[in-house]
Amino acid sequence: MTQLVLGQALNGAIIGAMYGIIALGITLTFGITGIVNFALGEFMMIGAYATYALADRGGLPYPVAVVPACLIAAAAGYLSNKAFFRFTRNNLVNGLLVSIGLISIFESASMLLWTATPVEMHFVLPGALRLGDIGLPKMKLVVFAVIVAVIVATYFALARTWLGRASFAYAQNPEAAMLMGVHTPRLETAVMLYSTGLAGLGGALYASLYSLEPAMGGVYVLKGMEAAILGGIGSLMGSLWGGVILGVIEGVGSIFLPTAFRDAYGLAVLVAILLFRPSGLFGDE
Amino acid sequence: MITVRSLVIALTILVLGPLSANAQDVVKIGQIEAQTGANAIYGWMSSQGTALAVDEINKGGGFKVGNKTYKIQLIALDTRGEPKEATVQLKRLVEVDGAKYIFGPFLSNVFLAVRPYAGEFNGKLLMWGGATRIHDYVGTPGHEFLMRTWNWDAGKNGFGELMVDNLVKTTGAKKIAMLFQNDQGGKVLEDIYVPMFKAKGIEYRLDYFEPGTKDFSAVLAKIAAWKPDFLFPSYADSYLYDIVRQATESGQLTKFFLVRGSLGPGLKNKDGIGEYMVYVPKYFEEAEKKDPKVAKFIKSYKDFYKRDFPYDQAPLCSASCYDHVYMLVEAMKKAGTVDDPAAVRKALMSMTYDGMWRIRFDEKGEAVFNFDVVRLKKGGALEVTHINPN
Amino acid sequence: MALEVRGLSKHFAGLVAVAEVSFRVAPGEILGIIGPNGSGKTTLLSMMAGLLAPTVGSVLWKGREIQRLRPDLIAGLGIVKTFQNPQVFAELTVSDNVLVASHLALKRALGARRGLEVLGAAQAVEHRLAARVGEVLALCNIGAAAQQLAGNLSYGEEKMLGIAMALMCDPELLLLDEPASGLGRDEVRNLETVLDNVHTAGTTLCIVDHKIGFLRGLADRVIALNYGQMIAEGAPEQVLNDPAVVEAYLGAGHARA
Amino acid sequence: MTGQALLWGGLYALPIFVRSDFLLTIFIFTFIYGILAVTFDLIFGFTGQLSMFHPAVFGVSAYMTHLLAVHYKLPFWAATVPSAAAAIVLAIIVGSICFKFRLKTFYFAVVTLAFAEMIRLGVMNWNSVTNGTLGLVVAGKPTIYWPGSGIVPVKGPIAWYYLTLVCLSLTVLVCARCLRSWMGRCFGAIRLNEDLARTLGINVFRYKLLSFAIGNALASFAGGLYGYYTGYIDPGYLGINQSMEVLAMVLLGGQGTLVGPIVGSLVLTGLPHAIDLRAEVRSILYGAILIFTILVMPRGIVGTLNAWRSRRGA
Repeated sequence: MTQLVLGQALNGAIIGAMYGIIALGITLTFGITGIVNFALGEFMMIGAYATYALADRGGLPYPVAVVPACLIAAAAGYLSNKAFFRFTRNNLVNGLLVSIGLISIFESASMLLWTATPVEMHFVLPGALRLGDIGLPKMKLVVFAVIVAVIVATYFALARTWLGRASFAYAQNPEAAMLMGVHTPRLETAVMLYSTGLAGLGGALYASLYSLEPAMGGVYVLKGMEAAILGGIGSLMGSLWGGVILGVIEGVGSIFLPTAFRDAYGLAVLVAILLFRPSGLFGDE
Repeated sequence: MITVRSLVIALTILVLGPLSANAQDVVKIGQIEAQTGANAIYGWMSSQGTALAVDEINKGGGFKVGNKTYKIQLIALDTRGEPKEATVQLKRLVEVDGAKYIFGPFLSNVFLAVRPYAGEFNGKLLMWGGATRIHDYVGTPGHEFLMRTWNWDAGKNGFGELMVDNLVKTTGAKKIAMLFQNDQGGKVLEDIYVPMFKAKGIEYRLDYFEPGTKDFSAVLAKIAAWKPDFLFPSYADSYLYDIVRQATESGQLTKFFLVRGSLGPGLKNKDGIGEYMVYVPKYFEEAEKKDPKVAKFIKSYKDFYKRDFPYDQAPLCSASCYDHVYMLVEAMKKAGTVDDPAAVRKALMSMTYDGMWRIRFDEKGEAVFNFDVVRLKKGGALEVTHINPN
Repeated sequence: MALEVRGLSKHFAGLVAVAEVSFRVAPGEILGIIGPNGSGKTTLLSMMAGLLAPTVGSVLWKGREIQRLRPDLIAGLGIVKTFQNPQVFAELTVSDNVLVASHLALKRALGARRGLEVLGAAQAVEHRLAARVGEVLALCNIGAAAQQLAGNLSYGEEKMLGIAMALMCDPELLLLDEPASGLGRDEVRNLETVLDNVHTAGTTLCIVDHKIGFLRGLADRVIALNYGQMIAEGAPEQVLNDPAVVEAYLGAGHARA
Repeated sequence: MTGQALLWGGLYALPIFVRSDFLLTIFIFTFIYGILAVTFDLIFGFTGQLSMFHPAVFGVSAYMTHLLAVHYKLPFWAATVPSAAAAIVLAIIVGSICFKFRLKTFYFAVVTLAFAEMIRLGVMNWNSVTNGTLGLVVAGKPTIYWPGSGIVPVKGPIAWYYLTLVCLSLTVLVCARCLRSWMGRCFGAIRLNEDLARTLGINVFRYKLLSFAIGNALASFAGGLYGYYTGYIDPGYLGINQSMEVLAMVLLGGQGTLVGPIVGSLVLTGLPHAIDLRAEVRSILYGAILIFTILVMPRGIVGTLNAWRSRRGA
């Protein structure tokens, strides 16, 4: 039993990291530019299909295919920012509506390209690592490592670099930041590129674990949103922790309780935490 | 370009009242399927099969009934899987376009929402649906407009009993773990198979998962701890691939039993699986070589859609709808009318169509046709059994 | 005895904003509270209005402890505060702003019978309130701007509107946070006359200001704060000449030199 | 104002010219979703609370109305009352939790969404009562008193058209009355400046809760009507996408207005049936229209019209 629970705790943490990378994107875009990009799941979908196309159809080795896939997602993000999102700054709900529109556009576009029938990439790194009764697929461990590395790197980069300081200055007070000489539109673009690129990476990693379908983005953006809120909007490490907590609770929860309620376990904990820390675990009051 | 065509037509008929659709020499077939959205797989494929058949027939100059040659006009609408959309669309098809033959729906929630309206046109309408829940209504009084185009696990013509017998006889399975998505399909499978397992004294457990789940490791681990002989997973490909992969990857569960679903996941993980027993309406990879009709179908599919042929679960929808269009045409010829669905239905009930499948309808109006049972062994060794209930 | 403050203190993460302040406000008087910036005047006022919970000490209103009550309840008891940097409902017209402030008046007038008002009954009361709005605007002489959007007002007008809204709650004790700051000379003179009228109409005033000049003519009594402590109390002139006060202010003066 | 009179007059007169079941059905759905949109706007557009709880109330009341009618042999209208009561109870529980803990914007939205999801999962798995994912078939019809013919069931598009239109009108009427009263003033004050509202003696918690309760109570009728009109209820009623659809209606039509949500509802219900293209292209176009409308008219159709009119007036 302990083995079962331990195994699912680990596994949940890995799945949670996937939520975390989306959460990071949400936190960055909202925390820094005040834009709600609820369509991040679609950029994840783009990254996933791009990886599939390049690695499976194009015959590139998977690690090589990931990079252009992220770039493609980021490019899509850049365009949608230029075309739509930048007009929804600090207008949470209009951002939400634009996202709804984008979701419908991207989903249908990928249906035109890839059809509704799911596709599955060749197995990049098959087999599992066995520790006693616990079996963890090797690829999952790789995915986990990559995501944690990326999020931690982002954390330090934003804490140390000019861009980082600029972004937080911007988040605090855009006008002042403008005076300080932070070129805000450029910053906005940078954040948008990065967050959608991250989503693309999330998708690329996703593609190595699960089968793909055009509607895949929906679930993850919700989980990402929950994770971001749980960790506290604006907190980078918070997004990782939020995701991991969510994943672990879902995993362990469905060991002891019916699987049909899996999503409810995460939500219940989310609510409970928000009541005691209204701005998330790591969010500042 | 937003054409307000439908609205305009509607406005015109307001004055005249619904047109009696003696549309010159065109037979209108309406279709309500989810072509986009989360549950689009079935609807999308079936609408492809229909479109393909209609295109072939029209290119071939249409078909003759009596001394008149008819072409088919297919009006395929996308319900997005939303009952609300579908209700409006069906009304449009019947009232504005005057279609008397409706293909679809494949989704039970959509069917249940459009049923009352369609019922108002009982005898003046023929609805070819695949939805599981049509089974509860087809052949009952007031539902003579229904034809169930899909085969059924339960009942004397069904394949469920046969599959389970087969399983028990050949493998001596005693413990079966079911893992279904929590939706109509899953619930219906429970209603059918739980009693069967009980009757056969098979020990079973049943877990449901939220539609949209991609990672099953938790529930699979839970199931593995129960040590079943076979895992009986949910059928939609979007889950099947992940379930089979994750179950075999961790080496916990390697024997699978599927009554709906496709061979693809098994083949993909052929080195991981112990055994993979699946019901398939047709094992296309094999049939393509043996049956010219199938070969022709696959070829024209590729030409028409400029796309590889998806050999997986999907073809069964497209192929069967493809056959159904031809079958409908045959029935019209036999009945000698295109305007009287009741007569056409009578003709259908008394005929057997010999297409890619041998299809006939039982007394209730449910399709009965031949299917294959495929057993896949570790390493990819295949054993196909052809079964023909006709 | 209208209001009594007993040993009121407020600590923010180690920093002491207000320390052991005690004083009383007699009915009908005008009490001034002075002190250099950061001496804790605003904090003190916020605690009196229930916007901040004191760390220790109590505020009594007619002998009843109110320091733990919600601000809206305190307002209901007749203690209303205005904000230093004016707060208005920018998207509403000036008169609508004041009408919103009629909430308490309506509550007092109708009580539970407000339910009927939804059904269009009790129109009379509504009309009376509308009339009252006119009076208040006139009193604060911003009647001219009645139909403007509050967002388009000048800083001075916004402050006046803030006072008008406070008056609409017809308070017994009106707490004014630096009403004169940022106003032009005529605006200040105008403010003085308005406050004078309000006072003669029977409202007790408690006015915070950092420069004594404005209060000299107005206040009956003045309290001086520095670093959160009360350093002097008495008639304006007396407090003004109090060495401690002079030091507090001139300290800043030396720094400038 | 005249515009409004025209709109309502037009709606009530429409069936005189339009007999098409197809077109009337679009309007019937418009009205039912209109009720949802208007009540959502009361909470969101007027009180400033981005609630994602509407689907829960919509679904629960649909189930309750039907189940009560069946098990206790109640007529439709009698069954809607306890459903509304249940909606109020739910609203008060969820609302007081959220408002007590001062949850705002994003956080409020996510927590209400969380509650809605949990309720959905509950309904979905409570098989003995809700029949789970298989859903319930609703055979009954609402009845009305018709002079001459007495109590008659509501059948046929025209009857349903007027039934739903009247329900929508009543909803709008109730909302308008509340908003024109002191309640409306409090809601506005809370939306615009909570702290100021507090110092003016407004009990922010109470009025947020009031708005939330009224909105959800009225929304519950939409659930009952929808279930009876489509004749089928399933857990999909409680899906998140319902929230999104209603939100889209309100934003598109114009938040903070009572007519806007109805316009939005009409546009989003009618639009998909006005585009005759192949499925994928159609929903691409649909998305594009959503985006561009909101970018061109950030305050929604009606909001922009009003602004334009007042600018011309001034």
